[in-house]
Amino acid sequence: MERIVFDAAATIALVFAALMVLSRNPVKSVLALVVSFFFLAVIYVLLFAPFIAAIQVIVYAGAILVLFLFVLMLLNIRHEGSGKDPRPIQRIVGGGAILVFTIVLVALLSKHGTPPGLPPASEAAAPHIGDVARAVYSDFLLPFEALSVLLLAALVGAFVLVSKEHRP
Amino acid sequence: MSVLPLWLIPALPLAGFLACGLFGTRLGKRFVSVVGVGSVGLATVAAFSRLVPYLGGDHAPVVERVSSWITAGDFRAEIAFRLDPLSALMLSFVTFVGFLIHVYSTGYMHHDETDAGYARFFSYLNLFMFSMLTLVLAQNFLLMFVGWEGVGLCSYLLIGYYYEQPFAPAAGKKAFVVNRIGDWGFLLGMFGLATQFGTLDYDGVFQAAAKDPARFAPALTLIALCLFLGAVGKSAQVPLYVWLPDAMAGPTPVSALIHAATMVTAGVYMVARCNVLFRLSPDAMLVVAIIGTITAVLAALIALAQNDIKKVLAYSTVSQLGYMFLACGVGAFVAGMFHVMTHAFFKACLFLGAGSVMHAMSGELDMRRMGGLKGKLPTTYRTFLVAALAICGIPPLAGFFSKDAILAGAFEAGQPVLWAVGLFTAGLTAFYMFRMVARVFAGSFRGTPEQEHHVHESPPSMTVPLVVLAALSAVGGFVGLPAVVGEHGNRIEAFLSPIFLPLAAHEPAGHALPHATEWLLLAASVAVAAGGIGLAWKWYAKEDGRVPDRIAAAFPALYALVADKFRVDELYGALVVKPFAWIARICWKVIDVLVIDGVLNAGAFLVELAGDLLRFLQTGNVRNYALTFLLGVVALMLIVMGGF
Amino acid sequence: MDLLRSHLLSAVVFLPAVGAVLLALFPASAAKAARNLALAIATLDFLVSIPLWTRFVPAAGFQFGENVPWIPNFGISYAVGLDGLSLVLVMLTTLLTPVALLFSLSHVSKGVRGFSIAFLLLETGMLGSLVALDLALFYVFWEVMLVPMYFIIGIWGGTRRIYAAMKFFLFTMAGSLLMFLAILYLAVRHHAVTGMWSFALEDLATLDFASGVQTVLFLAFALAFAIKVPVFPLHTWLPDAHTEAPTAGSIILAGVLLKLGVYGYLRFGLTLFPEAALRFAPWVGLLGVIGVVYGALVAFPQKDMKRLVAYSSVSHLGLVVVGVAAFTTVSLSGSILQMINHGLSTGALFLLVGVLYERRHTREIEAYGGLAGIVPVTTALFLVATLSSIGLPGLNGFVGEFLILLGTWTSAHRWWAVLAATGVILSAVYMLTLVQRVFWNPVTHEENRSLPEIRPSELLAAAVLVACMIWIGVRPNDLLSRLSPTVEAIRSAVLEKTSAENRGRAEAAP
Amino acid sequence: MITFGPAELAATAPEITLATAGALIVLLEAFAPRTRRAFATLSLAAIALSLYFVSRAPIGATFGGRLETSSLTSVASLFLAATAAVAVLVAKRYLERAGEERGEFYALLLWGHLGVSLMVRGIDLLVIFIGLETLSLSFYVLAAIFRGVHASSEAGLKYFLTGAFGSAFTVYGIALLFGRSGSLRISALSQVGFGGDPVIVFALLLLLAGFGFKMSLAPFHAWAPDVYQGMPTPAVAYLSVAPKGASLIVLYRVLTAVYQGALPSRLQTGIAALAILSMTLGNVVALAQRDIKRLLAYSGIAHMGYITITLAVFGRGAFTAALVYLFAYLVSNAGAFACVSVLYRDETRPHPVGLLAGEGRRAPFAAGVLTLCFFSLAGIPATAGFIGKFFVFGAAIDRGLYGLAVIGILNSLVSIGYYLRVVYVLYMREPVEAEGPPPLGVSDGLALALCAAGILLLGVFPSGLWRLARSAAESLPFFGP
Amino acid sequence: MIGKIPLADVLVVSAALFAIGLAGALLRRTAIVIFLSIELMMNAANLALLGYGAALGTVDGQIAVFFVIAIAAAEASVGLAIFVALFRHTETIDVNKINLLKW
Repeated sequence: MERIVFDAAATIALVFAALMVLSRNPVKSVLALVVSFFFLAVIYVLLFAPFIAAIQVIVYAGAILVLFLFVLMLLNIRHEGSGKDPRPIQRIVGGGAILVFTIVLVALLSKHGTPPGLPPASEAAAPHIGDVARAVYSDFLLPFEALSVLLLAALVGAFVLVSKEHRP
Repeated sequence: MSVLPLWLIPALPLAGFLACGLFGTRLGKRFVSVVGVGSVGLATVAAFSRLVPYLGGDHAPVVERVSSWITAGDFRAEIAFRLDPLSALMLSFVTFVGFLIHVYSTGYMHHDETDAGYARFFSYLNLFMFSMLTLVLAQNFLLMFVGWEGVGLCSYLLIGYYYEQPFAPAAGKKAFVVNRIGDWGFLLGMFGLATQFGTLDYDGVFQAAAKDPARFAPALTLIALCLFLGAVGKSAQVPLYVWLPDAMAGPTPVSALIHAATMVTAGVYMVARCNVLFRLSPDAMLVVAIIGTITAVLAALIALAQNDIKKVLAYSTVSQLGYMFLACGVGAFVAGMFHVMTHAFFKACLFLGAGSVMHAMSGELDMRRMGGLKGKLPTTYRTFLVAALAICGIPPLAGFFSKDAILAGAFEAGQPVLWAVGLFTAGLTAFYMFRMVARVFAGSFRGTPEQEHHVHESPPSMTVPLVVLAALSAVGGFVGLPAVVGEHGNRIEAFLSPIFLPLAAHEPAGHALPHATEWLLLAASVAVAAGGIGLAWKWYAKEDGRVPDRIAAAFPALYALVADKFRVDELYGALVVKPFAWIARICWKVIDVLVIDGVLNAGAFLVELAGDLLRFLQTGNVRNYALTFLLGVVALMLIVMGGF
Repeated sequence: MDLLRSHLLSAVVFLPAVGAVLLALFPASAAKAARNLALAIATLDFLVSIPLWTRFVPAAGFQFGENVPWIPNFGISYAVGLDGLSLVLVMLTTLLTPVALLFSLSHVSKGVRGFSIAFLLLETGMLGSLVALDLALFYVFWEVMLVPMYFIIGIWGGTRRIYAAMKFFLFTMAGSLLMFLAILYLAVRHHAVTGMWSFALEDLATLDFASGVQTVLFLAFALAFAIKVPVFPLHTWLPDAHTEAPTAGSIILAGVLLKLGVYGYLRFGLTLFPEAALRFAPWVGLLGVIGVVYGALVAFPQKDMKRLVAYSSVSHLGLVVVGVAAFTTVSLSGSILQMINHGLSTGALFLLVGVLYERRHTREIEAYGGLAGIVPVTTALFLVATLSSIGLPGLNGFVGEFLILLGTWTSAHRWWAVLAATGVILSAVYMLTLVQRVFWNPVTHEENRSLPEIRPSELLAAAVLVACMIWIGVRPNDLLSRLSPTVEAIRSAVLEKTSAENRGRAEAAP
Repeated sequence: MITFGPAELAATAPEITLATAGALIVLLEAFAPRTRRAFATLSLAAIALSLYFVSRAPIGATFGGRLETSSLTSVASLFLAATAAVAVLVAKRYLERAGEERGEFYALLLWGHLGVSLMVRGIDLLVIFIGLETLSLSFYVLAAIFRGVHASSEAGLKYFLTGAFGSAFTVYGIALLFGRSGSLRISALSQVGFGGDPVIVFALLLLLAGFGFKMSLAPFHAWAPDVYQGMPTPAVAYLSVAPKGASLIVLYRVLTAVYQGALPSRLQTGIAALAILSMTLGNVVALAQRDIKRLLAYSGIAHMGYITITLAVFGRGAFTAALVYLFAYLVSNAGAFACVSVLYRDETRPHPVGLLAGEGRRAPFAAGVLTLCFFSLAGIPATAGFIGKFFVFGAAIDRGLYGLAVIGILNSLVSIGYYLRVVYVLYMREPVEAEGPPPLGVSDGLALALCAAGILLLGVFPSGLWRLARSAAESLPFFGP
Repeated sequence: MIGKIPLADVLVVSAALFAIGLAGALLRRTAIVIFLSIELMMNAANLALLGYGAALGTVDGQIAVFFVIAIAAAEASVGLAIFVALFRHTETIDVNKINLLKW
């Protein structure tokens, strides 16, 4: 069952990810990505991370991508410029490089990705949401505090860039 | 009373040079005359104050060291002066003739020169005297070379004295450069000597060579030839004689002093000084003799067709220098030095006479516009005539004895061909000299009326030296009477004999010629000289040059060739000067600019070009930036992961 | 007093730099004062350097030495000292700098302060490289010199000054960068062998290398020095730099900077890599001979006075290189002496060309002619400098030339002397042609008739040089006696360390 | 259980200072805009105070092995603080002239500085990543902060897109390292066999790319010229120095954790290839640049090539050399940007080199310092840059990497070409602009004087710096010398 | 194995997502879509982190993902602000047309 769900969710996530890339309409891209992220959340659940799955849906798919949509609408960007790419070389070389990179990456991860001698993990042994919460405030206190500065910087930065009036 | 040191003799003219050169312009002609002539006069006095006791003494060489000069590694050279018979001989006439010519110059240069020019002239002359005396008195080759190059420098400066003329500076440069070719040989010769003998000191070199000829002889041919190349340059021998005729661009006293009496004989002096080395190498001797002979006849031939009074004298000088080398080459060093001395007298006299003529003729040099000056310039004419007879070898004038000694020496040495050519040259000499005498003094005046109006005898400052020199030309030969005339008449040979001691192993004792042969030789040379004089007088004085003109017209090409000095200058131009300039331009424009700088600039350009092209990789498009990033990752991956 | 005595050398080296700092604090407007101050400092430096000359003991080994740790972790120290070789060059430098500044007194108008600062820094750089006995220290001074010279050429130079300055800088830098790596390699080797870091010459000289390594290192050093000398075919920066530099710059460039190449070769190239140096000596000598002839040939057709003199430097330095490559006591002494001679004669020539240039603002030979009657004093001085340059006996040039050629003749490479001696002829050809076309011949340009005569300050500058020419020509032993222990020491040190085979080559002649 | 105790407070006091100062400035900007004139001083004070706290922080790891205080971090903090100080000093007048004097600039600079500080102090990949992102986000905004200027916005976009792209690689690399080591701590990487594990090596490559991006190491450099050109110059002064040094230190940390002794030869080859490419491309393309900020960007790319030589050499000596080089690069490069900031009148327009013509006489001090900086960048002796090259090439030769040294030295020859060209324009051309550069403010003068003094002092007396760098290098677990 | 799912499969999916994101980042022209693709790459990393975290039985993976998502959100806000700011100048966010700064 888990296996089937995983395969299905993975397939859908990949397909919609591909759609996101292939779609000429940015709005459709965003929507495709929403779908992809949603099914990623499904996989996260299978990986014993329901909290992250929730965040993925609420924050990522729900908030961030909506923000994207909002900006797309705001700027009224409907369609990626038609007409041919003036520099096809980007596609050719880029495609080749991606291909090589992907082949190596996939081969590497499928063959050597798993650490040797790892015992099978079960949900029972997996950390709970409580563990996550505790870790964030203790073990990961420093990153957590640092993150606050990061968010503050992003907030102030975004504000600086788009605040309408320029004070004298 | 202690004697005056030898170094004082060159030092006096040096002081004169400094005084005239530094202050002469400001202090005026009178100062310059006094200092310029006075310093040489004092030098002459100093020289004779040493010479007179020396002549009376045992003729042992005197060496006076002044100080060390160059010390590097094993090499040592000193500033040291030497008085021995050879240098004494040179010293006597160099100072004396030099003094006379200085005196003459005060008259010759007085009118046409500014204070600056006058001072310059006398400072150069004094510098010349310094250099020449250094050359003569030096105790080693290196110091001799100082004088050697010094006289070259003065020659350069004095030839180019009229620097604003178009021709004189070029002539001066030519003289210097050609001399330098010879000096190159001299330098190499010195290196050879220093390597072979470990010293450049005369005594060290000559004594070692004489003591152990077998050891040094093999190397000596090359060394001797190198040194001889120096002599060839300085003494204007074939093939380096071309500068001397051009050198006549200088003032006439200069021609007399430097380019006739003293400097040009330095080569002969040097060969005589090195007689030990030359005598150890028969091959070198032969080369010297042949070069001398060729020069003698070639220059005499050219002199036949010249119309410039100084050019005739110049070629005559070259020719006579050839005689001297002939003498040296056949081993008759005494005869050679004897001729150096007599030549100094009569040739100086001839040049000064020519100067006097020019002075009278407002600088005219072309014999075709002279004539009939016999009456107008009586003193000049008489002295000129005496000197001309002397050079032709008419007994009992000086040239007779010295030239005869040379021809006899050649014959004696078993070189009848050289003797014959020498004799022929004697005839030519007589012919061109009297051609000149006839053209200048006989006949009627052919110049412009103004010139004719202007003609006047020179002042005493000029005529007195002429008379003195003429007198010396007349009697100077009696120091070297040939053996047939008097058993002990050849005092010069006796005097110089310590210099030319026979080398034990190498030279068979000189076998004197039978008296009969000697008389015959004497008669032959006198006859040839008289014939030459007679023919010249007939053709030019009596017939006003119609016969020669006809001959010239009959063989126009030949005549033109001779008149053009066999076109040797043109030949050198085509063979040396032009290719040199051409190669120089190639080196500059092709190798330097095109090849070396071209390669470097091309390298720099390529780097710049690479930059100019590569900058367009920076397209401004972020997608391309992401692509280069990915390409970097992939490349890294391929490089690094290949092993895993 | 004792302190001063023990730090005399440092005082000489750094006095100009201190002066430069003083000048930098000067208001830019006080041009005249700045100029005089610079001249005063340079002159003072010369006076301070005189005790070096008088108190120098003609013996092997370094004198007036100082050694203070600088970067102790890497064994780099401020180690300086003076032997005969550096002594004469130091004196030349301290003499030529005030002379050059004296000349520029009346001729540099814009940026006088900057000019003076650059000049004084340059002097410190030159002096420093001449006395440094630590390779890192040497390299620092060696490179530091380039900067002020770049500005001197680039700011105060002629019309093509930018190209020339750039070429000068890049060319010299190209050589020295590889030397820099070689120096690092030496230190690393020393560390690997002994466990101690050191850049001191005496320490590094004890290292032994495989022949291939030694070859590479030697070539790296030799390239740097060859460019500086410059040796054919690396000389093409020189005509441009000399020609475009202001007169004072040309004087220093020709007078001192070029010598540093030969100096470096003698001091470092030979000491560090004796084996390779001797192995390559035939090639070095060959290039020297080519330089003699080639420089003279190219000098001949030049139309620009300074360019002609510049190429004559190529020729003269070629001769110096021949002497060094021949490696006999006599030729080495001659080479060192000839460096001084060249500094004096070519310095004087550039100075006098500068005198003409400042009056007519052209260096074209064509623009002159017949000056002898108009400016006789200049003419006389130029003539003396020319004669010194072409090696007239009695003046300095001859002594050096003669010793080099004689020493070369006695070495295994006799034919070098034969060929190099042709320089005697060729130098007469091009220099006398120059003299003829500038000073003799009819006056062809009317504006030359009113050419002013040399000024007192210029005359003084030139007279100092001429006096030195005569002095060395007559009494070369004053220098040679101070040089000879050093020459012997260099030679014996090299021969001691080389194999018998090489030694045989060097000592081939009796 | 990790709590926030006095040790943690002492350890994070430097960062807390910076964060607080930034927040304070933003608040003041919002509620008391009159205090603007004091922002620069305030920022300087915060930087200084933070540095003071660094010096007081107890040595050792805190936060459960996520934050380190060691001689390395102290030296690095000194390096970063000096850069930040120069940037702040020149920012004051620059922003005034541009009419953009606003607190956010300083705040973002301080927060970015905080991020870099976390990068060097973090011994946990997550902390490092957060530091990196803090830096990035701050500087994305700083790049685009001149909203009215097209180039600035475009620089912001380019920096943002490429930066996010690079971050994705970094985070993927972190994920793989985490997966194999089971921990985000760098120390967990020191496990037997990791050196040969292909996934670890692959992850290291991704980090190399990601941090190489921050170092503007070719071929991850492409953003730098465009971003430098559009970004306000004082921010560039910081961006072109501090993050590069921090990234290098991070790379050293990670690589030493995996390979204590020496790099495997293939990895060494790869890094050497990056070094060579970066040096060559940077120098050659710099020759063709006409805008001084782009020129300096390419020069920076080239310098990162030189410094990457030490990474290829690897080892304590090499790391010491790298740290020395960083300081040399700091005084010369930040100094150069400071001079550029002072010498151009119009901040919002491009900065062609040609506009500097004749400034050698009109602005002798600034031009002189710029010249000094350029000579230092070119590696002329008696300047800091020479000392840097001395140690870097020395390290390469010490390990027998002669080829790298030779290529490096040839490259520095090429670099002289463009450095001298600027000097030529400064001193040997007649001015093209009617007006000279703006008058030099006190803060500008101070910044320039500090850089000049640094260049000369480090150039002449490098021993102290070397000892400092050496002690810092002791902090990393290298084997061998 | 994570439950019944092999870790390798998770990693392959992650790699594939990364590759797709890469493709989008390189081949698309609209800045926003490029950024979307980069977000996808981040998610690929997240998936790997979670997979490893689950396989290793540690909480660190989840926490890392938590931070990455937060960072992504911050990036998005800044990024979109920059897009908007630039759009005011160029009226486009097609990166092919945003090349004022080049060469």
